[in-house]
Amino acid sequence: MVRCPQEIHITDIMYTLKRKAIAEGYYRESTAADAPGWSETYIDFVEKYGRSFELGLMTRYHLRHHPLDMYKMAPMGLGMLRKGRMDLTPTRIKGIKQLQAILNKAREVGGEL
Amino acid sequence: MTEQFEPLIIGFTCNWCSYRAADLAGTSRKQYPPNIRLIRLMCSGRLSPEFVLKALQGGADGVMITGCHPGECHYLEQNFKALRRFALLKRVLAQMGIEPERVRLVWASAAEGVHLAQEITDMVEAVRALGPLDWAGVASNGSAHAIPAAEIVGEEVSA
Amino acid sequence: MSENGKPKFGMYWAASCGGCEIAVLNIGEHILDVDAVFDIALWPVAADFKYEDVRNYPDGYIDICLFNGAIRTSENEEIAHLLRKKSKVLVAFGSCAYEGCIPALSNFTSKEATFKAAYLDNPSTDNPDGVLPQTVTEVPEGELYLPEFYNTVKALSDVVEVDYTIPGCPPEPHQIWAVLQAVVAALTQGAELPPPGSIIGAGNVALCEECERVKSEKIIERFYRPYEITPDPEICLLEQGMICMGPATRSGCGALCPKVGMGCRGCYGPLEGVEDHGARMLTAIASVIDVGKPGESEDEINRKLEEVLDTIPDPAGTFYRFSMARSILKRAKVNGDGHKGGAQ
Amino acid sequence: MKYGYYPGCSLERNAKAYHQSAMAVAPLLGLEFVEVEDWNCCGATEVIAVDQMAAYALIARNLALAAEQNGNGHLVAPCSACFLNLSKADHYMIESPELAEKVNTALAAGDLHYEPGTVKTSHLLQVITEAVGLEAIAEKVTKPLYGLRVAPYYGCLIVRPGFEKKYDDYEYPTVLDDLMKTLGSEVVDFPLKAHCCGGHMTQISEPVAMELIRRLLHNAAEYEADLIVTLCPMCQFNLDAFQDNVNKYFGTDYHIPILYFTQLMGLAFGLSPDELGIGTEFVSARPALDKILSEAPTKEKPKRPPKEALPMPSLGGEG
Amino acid sequence: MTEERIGVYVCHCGSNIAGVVDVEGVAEWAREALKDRGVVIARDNKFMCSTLGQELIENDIEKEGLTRVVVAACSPHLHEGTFRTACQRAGLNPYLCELVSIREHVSWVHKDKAVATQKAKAIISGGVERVALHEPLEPLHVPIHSSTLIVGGGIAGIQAALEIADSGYPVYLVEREPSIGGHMAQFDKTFPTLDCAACILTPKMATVGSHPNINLLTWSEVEQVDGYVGNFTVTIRKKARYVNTDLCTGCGICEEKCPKKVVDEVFEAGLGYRKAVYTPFPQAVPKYPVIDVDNCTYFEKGTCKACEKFCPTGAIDFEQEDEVIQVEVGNIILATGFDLFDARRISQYGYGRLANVFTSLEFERMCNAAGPTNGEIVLRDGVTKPESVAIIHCVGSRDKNYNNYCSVICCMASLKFAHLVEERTGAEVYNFYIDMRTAFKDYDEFYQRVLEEGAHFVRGRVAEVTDAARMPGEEGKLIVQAEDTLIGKQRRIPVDMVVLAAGLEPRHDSKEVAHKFGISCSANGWFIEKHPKLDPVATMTEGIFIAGVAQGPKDIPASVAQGAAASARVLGRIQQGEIALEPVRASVIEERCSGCRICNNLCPFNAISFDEEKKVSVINAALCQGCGTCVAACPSNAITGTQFSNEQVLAQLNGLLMLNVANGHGAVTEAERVPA
Repeated sequence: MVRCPQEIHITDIMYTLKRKAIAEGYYRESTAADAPGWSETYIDFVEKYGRSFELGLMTRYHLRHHPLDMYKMAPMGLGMLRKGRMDLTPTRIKGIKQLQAILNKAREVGGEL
Repeated sequence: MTEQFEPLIIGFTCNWCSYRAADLAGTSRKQYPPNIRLIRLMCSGRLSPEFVLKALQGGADGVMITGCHPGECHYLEQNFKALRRFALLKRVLAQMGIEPERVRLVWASAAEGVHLAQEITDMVEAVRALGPLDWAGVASNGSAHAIPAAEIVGEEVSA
Repeated sequence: MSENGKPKFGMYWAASCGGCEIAVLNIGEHILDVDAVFDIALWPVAADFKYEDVRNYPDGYIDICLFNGAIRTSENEEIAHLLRKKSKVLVAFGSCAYEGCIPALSNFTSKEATFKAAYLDNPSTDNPDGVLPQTVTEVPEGELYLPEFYNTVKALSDVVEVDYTIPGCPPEPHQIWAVLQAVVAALTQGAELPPPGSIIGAGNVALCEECERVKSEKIIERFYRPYEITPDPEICLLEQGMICMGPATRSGCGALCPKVGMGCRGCYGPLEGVEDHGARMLTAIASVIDVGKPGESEDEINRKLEEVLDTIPDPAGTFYRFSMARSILKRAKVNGDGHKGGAQ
Repeated sequence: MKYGYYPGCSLERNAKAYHQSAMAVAPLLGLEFVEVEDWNCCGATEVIAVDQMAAYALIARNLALAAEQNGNGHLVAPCSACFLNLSKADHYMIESPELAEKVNTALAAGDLHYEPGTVKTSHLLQVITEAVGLEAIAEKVTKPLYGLRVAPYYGCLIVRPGFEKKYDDYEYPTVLDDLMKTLGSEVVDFPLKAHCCGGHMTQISEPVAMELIRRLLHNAAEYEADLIVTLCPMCQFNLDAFQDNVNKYFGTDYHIPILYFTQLMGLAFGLSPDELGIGTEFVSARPALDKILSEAPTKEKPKRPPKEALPMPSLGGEG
Repeated sequence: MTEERIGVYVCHCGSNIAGVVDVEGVAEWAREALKDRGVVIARDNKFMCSTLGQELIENDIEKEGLTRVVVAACSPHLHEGTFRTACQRAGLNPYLCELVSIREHVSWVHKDKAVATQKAKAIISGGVERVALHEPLEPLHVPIHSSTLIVGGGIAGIQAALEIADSGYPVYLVEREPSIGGHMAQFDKTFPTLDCAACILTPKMATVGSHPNINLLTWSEVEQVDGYVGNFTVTIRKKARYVNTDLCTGCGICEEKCPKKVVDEVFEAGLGYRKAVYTPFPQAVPKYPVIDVDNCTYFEKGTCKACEKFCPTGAIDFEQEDEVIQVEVGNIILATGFDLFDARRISQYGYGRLANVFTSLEFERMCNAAGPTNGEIVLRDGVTKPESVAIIHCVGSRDKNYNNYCSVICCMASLKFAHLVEERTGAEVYNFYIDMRTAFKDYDEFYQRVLEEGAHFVRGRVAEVTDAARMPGEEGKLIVQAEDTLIGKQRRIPVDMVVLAAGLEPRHDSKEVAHKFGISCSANGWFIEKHPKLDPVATMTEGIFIAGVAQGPKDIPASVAQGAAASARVLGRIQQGEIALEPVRASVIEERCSGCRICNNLCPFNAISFDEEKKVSVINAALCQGCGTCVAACPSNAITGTQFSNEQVLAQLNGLLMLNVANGHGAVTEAERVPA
């Protein structure tokens, strides 16, 4: 929420700081040191399929970052499958190549604004 | 060596802000080209478009209209009227084939002597670059000092 | 006066559409009185005269000459001088002679461009060899001459001294008749004519005075072209955003256009002491645009202002529709290939 | 009214109930939603956290597609994250031509182009409350949710202001409250209505997420809400799927079902729970829904305050 | 070609001008080259402004019969007056003298002597052309009506009224509410001295009420203002009180008997109740009550009339109607005060939703011994004393989302609150501030004092006030969340009561009021003074002055000072008896006006009106300030302006164009000399 009397968009500044922290590697000292890991895993899936994929996301992220916590997530995962709230296979969009091209170009253009 | 062209600019100032800005430029010895000659009005709102047309037709190469900054008008809001007229006059002048650089609107508070001097300097240079207007020549023969059609703003309207 | 004692009447048609001639005929049966009172000394549209005849008249032979049309060619100018010499009273008759009118709108462009439009680009023109008017043309029989086409259209008063001016495009018949009666009275009963140089057959205040629409304070948010709205029949058109030149234009026509929901075009020309009809209307209209209040940012104001002004296409052509030849600048500064300044 | 429809990843699966109920309710309100062909993920809160330009390009592809596919340029997103991303990207592209140019350079690599400002993204709630309007909705109510105490939960994304989509009152929104009242339910004050549900923190830092979720459940419980109504898949997921974890984590015992406002609308319109995906929530809504009364509860009129009490400020502004 | 005999005087100004401009050369040139433009004499002099210089002009006027004078020297803003008076001494109308600047605009800004000299010549030739067309003008003398209208019965208006009335001149004091006193009457104590507001205010109010020179019009509003400085006609609506003030003794029985109790949103700031027939507070001036028709049972249902039954003097009059009166005044002082920022707008502070969040004005009433709680500081339940109180500063001030400006009084008011809480409840007090602003006499000392009393100060803008408990100790409390920027930590402070130091806003209708009186408002809505430093109580409209918060946020001392200042200005005017107005004015040439009404809306001073009879526009010379905007706008040249007529301006233009700087050598060719 914006409560800044100078109308500064705090959330955007937070994102900017986060990007910088990741870029500079400061995040390691943070309590949310895993944030980048999560973000990157997430982005990988988006880049690969064009859409996010909870099952893959959670399993891969947890295997990589906290294998020991897997058991915590397991029951929920099962629950989600049971309630039909999770897919076993990701859906890939038709224009995935196009999307990848766009993202690559974007990285090439790059830069903060 | 050919002598460089010295444009003649007529400046209209309001009594309260821009004329005093010119005074201030003087008291602070801020140099600017001598090509401008000022006429004092009470307010930029007094400026009739005829003054501008007459100046251009009578031999001036450019006209600078000056007044208090919007919202600071000595007469509360009359410079807004000057602003409105200027906006419309600009369009008409464009259709008359007069380059926009030749007629300018400049706000200058009584404290902005330096700013005004700078504006004058810029304008003199801009008009110098354009060359003489020589309206007498234009009126006697429309093709004098031809400028490319592209530079003349103005839209085609079907009747 | 001539042998039969009748005063001599002349009427000439220079650069104009001919509407003025029709307007004279529109005085109706009075035309017979005109015929009764006057001897026609020159009236190309009504009777066959040759310039030669006129040249042979003694100076001042024509008692009153109505000159309609602007000075567009060397012929127009030549005849203007001739008629000046041959007429006691020379009247600039109608907007063209008075201030250039529609022909003078071509002062927004150049002779070359006008030729191009008329003789080359015009879709209905068949001119495979791209022939343009020449002042001199060699033919086996010898040389043919055409008058020179000027780059700038001038008003009659730019080339000769004018005694009276009857404004209007065209002048209203009842005004014409009133003037003719006055002249007749002067010629027959020796009545006073108005001081030379004055504008006759028109009022001395702006059109609004004879316009019946209700006028109140003016605050205009945007402008509309006639096809965009159906104006309220009671209220001032300008207040409804329709451009009406009435406030800056001489009365005399009876506010015909506003009466039928069309803004005044300004054909009766500016008021006394006004040097530039267009500039007057420009400043008046701009002054009442509802943009710019203390507190608003200048960018904001300029943005809004441009939006509003975009609703006035071709401002110059609108404000100078009739008066270009008598305006301060008289013409646009254009290059040879004649960019059109926006006027039609 | 016809709208381009951007479901977003969640609504495909995890929040299927949201999608299902939205689709069930829409026609009753004369709304037609046409899914944007081959849309991609909006990047949620993640892509922007790593690469700004990629994030905007990712979003812009959807805008470009939407602009291409549906004429009127109206796009509706049921997910708050998608809604924010889509409208935010568009806004910043309008604001900064430089950004717009860069983004379009990227899009060009996929033969796409997006003219900033051509697509107007609205949240599903906006479309329903503004475009349709409460009166029209009231007419459709056949089974009012009498006696059901609802805590309206907006989450922190939909209200995020800073540009023209400034949503209702971004500090203390009330549209959802009004909508719920229109459905006949009783709306409890819910001070945390616009606070964060923890988002992806559930994955990144459990303690943080658990606490954020606990606060919300606690606050709802304090005000004796039968259920929490949401408008964002992420909020629903965190409060619902993690409620069990929270109870374990803090040794609490919350059983507060979390439903989508579209599900409650469906019920009030007389649709069956199954048509609305009710039952796919972890914390079953049945017990809460069983409380719904057949006719309006007789309101015991508020007992007049003791005479020494000072009057509350009148609502509605001055002047 | 003119018949005028013009004298040209070129000043050396020591070497200030002569150092760059060939002064003798210029004079010489003017004598020769401008002969056919009417110049009969051209002289140069070391110092034209010296007595000698002035005598030079005077002699020539007398001996050579000059009819016009052009002085080429410094800026008109320096010596125009000097030379005009010189001409006047010699019997020449001062407006026939033109001063053109060849110092500020030539010798001080250019170095090239030839070009500077050339420009000086051009400027002089412009002056000559112009002055030839000048007309003799007489200043406009208008009499000043000796009575004054004061709008607003707050402390500023009261002060102004008393100052003027005590000097023996009549005053009409118009107040919208049933009683004068304004916001100050609502306060308990005043900072920093803590003397009780009522004790210092009510005596002044009483004096106003009984002053022979003050005509007090409460429950009244100004409807219309016509006329101009010295001669305003003001139309005032006296709203029906439904109480015959000739019979009413102010005994208060009606109020006592009235069965209808309503929340008093105005005087009690919504914290207390009043009856449907009421006087806002015991010491109200005048003492007469008013009946609030929106809440009176009789006006709602047609029965009751309890007040009428019990009134011992039969003063209740349900048939009474609004009365519209007109008064003639010479000057007007606007002291219309402020509205309090509506704290509901900042929803995260919970005002209106969370019972124990109060506004500063509510709190003032609470502290006031005559207020709803008899001065007890209690929670909304009316009994519980708070053990902890948070005071939030800058509520709605210094915030781009609401008002960007500082409301000036809140810091000190908050300190006052802190002290009062401390003193009366011993509760813990937390002040949340952005910056402490305690300028002015004894203010910062007061701050120190409150610090010593143990009030806490947290530097940080409050994010939210909530009743959503999160941690132990928060249950049942209001939690104030803010970042303490001095320790760089988020803090959650549970308190029983929150006071919002709401900012000051212009009256909701200040823009309409400004328009009614023909003055201007800032974008926010504060009235704009003639000069922010050197003329803070006058406005651009002659005869209209402003005082108090209406001009911008300020505290009581400043408001009183402005009230006094405004009245001093008015008294000065009145004692002059008449005022001379610059004759630079526009006027309509009736026979040329077509009544198109283009000009009607262009004058911010309402000088232009429309004569429905003659169907022409009319300019009131006394209201006209001479800007000339209407002159430039008139589509049929029916408006002319003295001293700046088209002819005069174009003549000057013509003169300036006669010489072209193109050849920078100062040489004047024959061609150039010929007028364009």
